[in-house]
Amino acid sequence: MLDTGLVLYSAAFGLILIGIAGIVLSAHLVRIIFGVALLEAGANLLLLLATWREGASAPIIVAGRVPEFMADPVPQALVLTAIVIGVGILALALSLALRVQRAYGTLDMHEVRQRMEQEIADQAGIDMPASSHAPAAVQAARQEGSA
Amino acid sequence: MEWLVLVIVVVMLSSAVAVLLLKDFLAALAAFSVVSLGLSVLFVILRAPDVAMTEAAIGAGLSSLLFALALRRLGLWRNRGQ
Amino acid sequence: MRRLSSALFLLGLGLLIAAIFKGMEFGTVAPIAGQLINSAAAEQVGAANFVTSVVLGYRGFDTLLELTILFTAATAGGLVLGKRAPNAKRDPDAGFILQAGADLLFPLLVVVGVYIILHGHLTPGGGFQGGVILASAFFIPMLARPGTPMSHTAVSTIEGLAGACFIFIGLLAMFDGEAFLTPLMDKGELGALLSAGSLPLLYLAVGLKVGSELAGLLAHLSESEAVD
Amino acid sequence: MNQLALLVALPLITAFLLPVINRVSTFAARWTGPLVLVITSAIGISFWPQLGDSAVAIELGGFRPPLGITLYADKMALLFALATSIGTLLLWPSRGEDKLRQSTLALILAGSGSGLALSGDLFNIYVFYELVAVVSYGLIAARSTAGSFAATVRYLIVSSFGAALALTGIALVYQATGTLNLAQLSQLAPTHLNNLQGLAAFVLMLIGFGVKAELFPVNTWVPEVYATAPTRISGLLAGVVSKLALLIIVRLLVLIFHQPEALTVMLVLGILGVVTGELAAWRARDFNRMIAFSSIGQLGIMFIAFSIPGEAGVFAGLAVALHHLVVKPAMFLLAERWQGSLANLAGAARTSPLGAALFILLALSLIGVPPLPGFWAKLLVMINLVAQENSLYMLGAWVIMGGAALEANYLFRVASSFYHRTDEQTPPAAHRPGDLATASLLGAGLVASAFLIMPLADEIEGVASQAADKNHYVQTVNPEQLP
Repeated sequence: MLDTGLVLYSAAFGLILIGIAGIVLSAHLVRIIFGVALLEAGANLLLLLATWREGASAPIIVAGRVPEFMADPVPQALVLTAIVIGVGILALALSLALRVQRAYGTLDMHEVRQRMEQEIADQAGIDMPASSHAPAAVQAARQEGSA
Repeated sequence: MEWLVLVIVVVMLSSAVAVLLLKDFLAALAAFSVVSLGLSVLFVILRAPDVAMTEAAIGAGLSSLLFALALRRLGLWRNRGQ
Repeated sequence: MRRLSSALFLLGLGLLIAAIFKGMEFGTVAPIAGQLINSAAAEQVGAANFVTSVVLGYRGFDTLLELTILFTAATAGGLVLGKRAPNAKRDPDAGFILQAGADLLFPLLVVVGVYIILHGHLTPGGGFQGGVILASAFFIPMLARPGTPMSHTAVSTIEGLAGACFIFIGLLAMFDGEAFLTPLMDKGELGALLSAGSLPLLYLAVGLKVGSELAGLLAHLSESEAVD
Repeated sequence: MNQLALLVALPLITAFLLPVINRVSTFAARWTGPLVLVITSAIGISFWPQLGDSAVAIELGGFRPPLGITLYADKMALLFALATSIGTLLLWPSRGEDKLRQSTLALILAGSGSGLALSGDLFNIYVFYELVAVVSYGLIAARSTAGSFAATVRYLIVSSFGAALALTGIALVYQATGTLNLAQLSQLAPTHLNNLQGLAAFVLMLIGFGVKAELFPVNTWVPEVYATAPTRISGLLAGVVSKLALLIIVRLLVLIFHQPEALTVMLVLGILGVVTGELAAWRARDFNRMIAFSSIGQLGIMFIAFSIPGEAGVFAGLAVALHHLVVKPAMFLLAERWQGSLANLAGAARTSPLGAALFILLALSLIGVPPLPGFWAKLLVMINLVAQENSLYMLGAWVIMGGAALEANYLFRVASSFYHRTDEQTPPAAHRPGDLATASLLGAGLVASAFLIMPLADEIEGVASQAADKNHYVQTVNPEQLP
C-alpha cells in the first residue's frame, strides 16, 4: 500500500528542490554552500535510484555464493565518484569563503558583490556612480576608502 | 521496511529544511550531518554498501569536519551567527 | 523584489519536476551495462566486489579523473590560502582528554584505514573510504597539539608519487599494445586476498593519494591563523 | 591508435609529478610543462590525416562498450583537443608569484580539455566538465586580489549549481535508457527519450553545461571573472574552454535529442544571449568587460547557428566557433596592458602602433568585414537562418545583424580613440614583446586564413559532415546489446 519507490524518488527530488532553494534564496555565503551540498546529495540519490529494483541484493560475492539477482553496480561507482567530487569542491569553496571574509569583512553576498564591483571599477579607473540603493553601511565604508 | 524508509526520508527532508532556516550555524551543521547520515542509511537500504560507507565517511564525517573548521576560522562560533 | 522572482523561479521548477515525476515509471528499464557487468565481471576482472571492478576496471578512467579533481582542489586550496604568516597566532593546545585520546586513536585509525584499503576488492569499501580514515588519523594529532605542524613537503610528495603510480600502472598496459588502464597481471582465484590482478595496487595508490590530499587540505584550513 | 589516450594521460602524470620535479630543480619544473604540451600537440597532429576517412573509437581498459568507457576521436573532437593543447601552450600563465601551482593547474587544464573533447561517455563528460571547472577556479584565484576571490566564489556557486543540474539530467537519461554510452544512447533515444523526461533531461544538461559556454541565464559570472582573472587565463577560458562546453551540447543534440523543442529552447537562449551581450558591451566602460560581454554576444551567435537543424547548422556554428577561437585570445592578449578604462586608452597608437593595428584587424573580423573570415562565417550563418523560412530563425538573423551594428559602434569608438591627439594624459604603456608576439601570430593566422578561405571552408565542411553523421558514430563504436 506504501510504494517505497515513490517515497525514495520524492526524497531525491525534495533534496534537489531544498538545495536549489538554499542557493537561490539565502544571502549568507555559508548557507549557499550548505545549499550546494544538499543539491549534490539529492542529485546523487536520484542517480542511484535510476535503476533500483526491490529485492535486489548487493553486487558482492561473499564466500563464493553468487546472489541470483544483483543490484546494478554502475551507478554505485558513479555516485562514489560524485560524492568525492562534492567534498573536493566543498573544501575549495570554504577556503575561498575564508579569503573573502578576510578581504571584505562580510559574507553577505549582496555586500560582497557591491564591494567587488566597486573594486573592479576603481582598478579600471572609472568612477562608478554611487548606486542609489547601496545600503548606508557601504556608503560609509566607501567614504573612508577601506579595503 | 517501508515504514522505516518513510521515517528516514521525513527526518532527512525536515533536517534539510532546518539547515537553511536555523539561525545558528553550528545547529545548521548538526542538521546537515543528520541529512548525510540519513542518506547513508538509505544507501544501505538500496543495497549499495560501498556508497553508504563513502557517504558516511565523507558526507557525514569529512564534510562536517570541513564545515566546523571553516566556521571556526570564520569566527561564526562565538556570536551564534549574527 | 529579488526574493519574489526567486520564489517564482522555484515554484516553476517544482511544477516542472512534478510533471516529470508523474511521467516516470520506476525500476522497469533493464540496466544494460549493469547486467552485462554482473554476468561478466567475475572472470573478466576477478574482483569479488563488483563495484570495485567497475570503479577500477570498467570505469577506471573516471576514478583517475576523480583523483585529479581532488589533487586540483588541494592545489587550488593551497593557492587560495597561501603561505601562513610565521607569527600567526595558533590555537592553544587541546585539553588532556583530547591529547590522550589522540595518542590512543592514532594507531587504531591507521590500522582500520589500511585494512579497508587492502580489502577494497573483496568487501565493501576501498581506496576512497580507507583514504578518508587515514586522513582523519593524521589530522587528529594536529587538533590535539596545533603547535606541531604537519610537514607539507612529505604530504605533497606522497600525493604526487601515488598519483603518478596510478597513471603509470595504466600506462604499463599501453606498452604491450593494450588500451590505457587495462587491468594487468593474473586474476588469482576469486575472494583471495591476492586476487584481481592490479586492482589492489590501484586501490592502494588511490588510498594513499586521497589520504595525503585530504590531510593536506584539512591542515591548510586549520593552519590559517586563528580568528578571535 | 591507443596513443590518443596519451593526450589526457601525459599532462596529468606531469602535473602530478611537477611538485616532486620542482624539489629536484626549479628550472626543470618551469620547462617540463610546455615541453609535454608540445609532445601531446605533436601526437594529436600526427593523428589528423588518419581520421580523414573514418573516426576512431578507443575502448579504455580493453572493455567493449557499453561496459567500459570509449574515447571517440573524429576530426571535430581532435580539432578542439588540439586547440586546447596549443592554446594552453600559447597562453601559458607566466606571471604571478606561485608559478609552480599555476603551471600544474595549466597542465591539468590542457589534459582535461582535450579529454572533454574526446570523451564518448555521458558521465565521463560530466567528470571532465567538473575537472575543467575546478581547474578554472584555481587559475582565476591565482591573481589573489580581493576582487578575484569574490568573483571566483560567485563563479563556483553558479558552476556547481549547473553541474548538479547536469548530473540530475544524466540521472534522468540513465533512468529512461539504462546506459551511459553516447552511441547506445543514440540508438535508444527515439524510443526511450522522445518524451517530456527526455526534453527535461536535455534542458537540465543544456543549462548545466551552458554555464561554461556562457549561455544566457547562467552567464552572470562572465564580466566579473574576466575583469579580475589574469588576462591570459581569461583568454584561455573565453577562447578555448567555452567552445569545449559548446561541443558537448552539439554532440548531445546531433546524437541523442532530436525533438524540435530542444532546438527552439537553444535558439531562444542564443538570441537572448546576443541581445544582452551586445547591449552590455556597448555600455561597458572598461576594456576587459567590453571584450567579456562581446564574447557573450559571439557565443550567443554560435548557439543560434547550432540550433539550425541538420549538417548546415553544425557547419555554420563550427565556422563561427573556430573564428572566435582565434580572435578572442588575441583580444585578451591585447588586454594585458590595456586593462583600464576606455577613456585612458586615447593615443594608444603612439605607444604601441602594432597593438593598435592588431586591435583594428580583430575588430574588423569580429564585425564581419568582407575579406576577413569573420565575414564568411557570419554570412554562412545568415544564409542558413534565412533558408529555414521560420519566423523565429528570421528573428535570429535580425538580432545578429543588430548585434553586428552594435559591435561596429563600440569597437570603432575605441579604435578611433587610439589616434586622438591628447597630450595632458599619460598614454597607455606599450605591450610586452611576449604578448605582442603571440597576438600577432594569431593575427597572422587570421589574415592567412582570409587568403586561403576556399580550401579552409571545404576542410571545415568535411569536419562538419563527419560530425553530423549519427550512423557513422554508431557504427564506429558499435556497442554491445543485451543478449
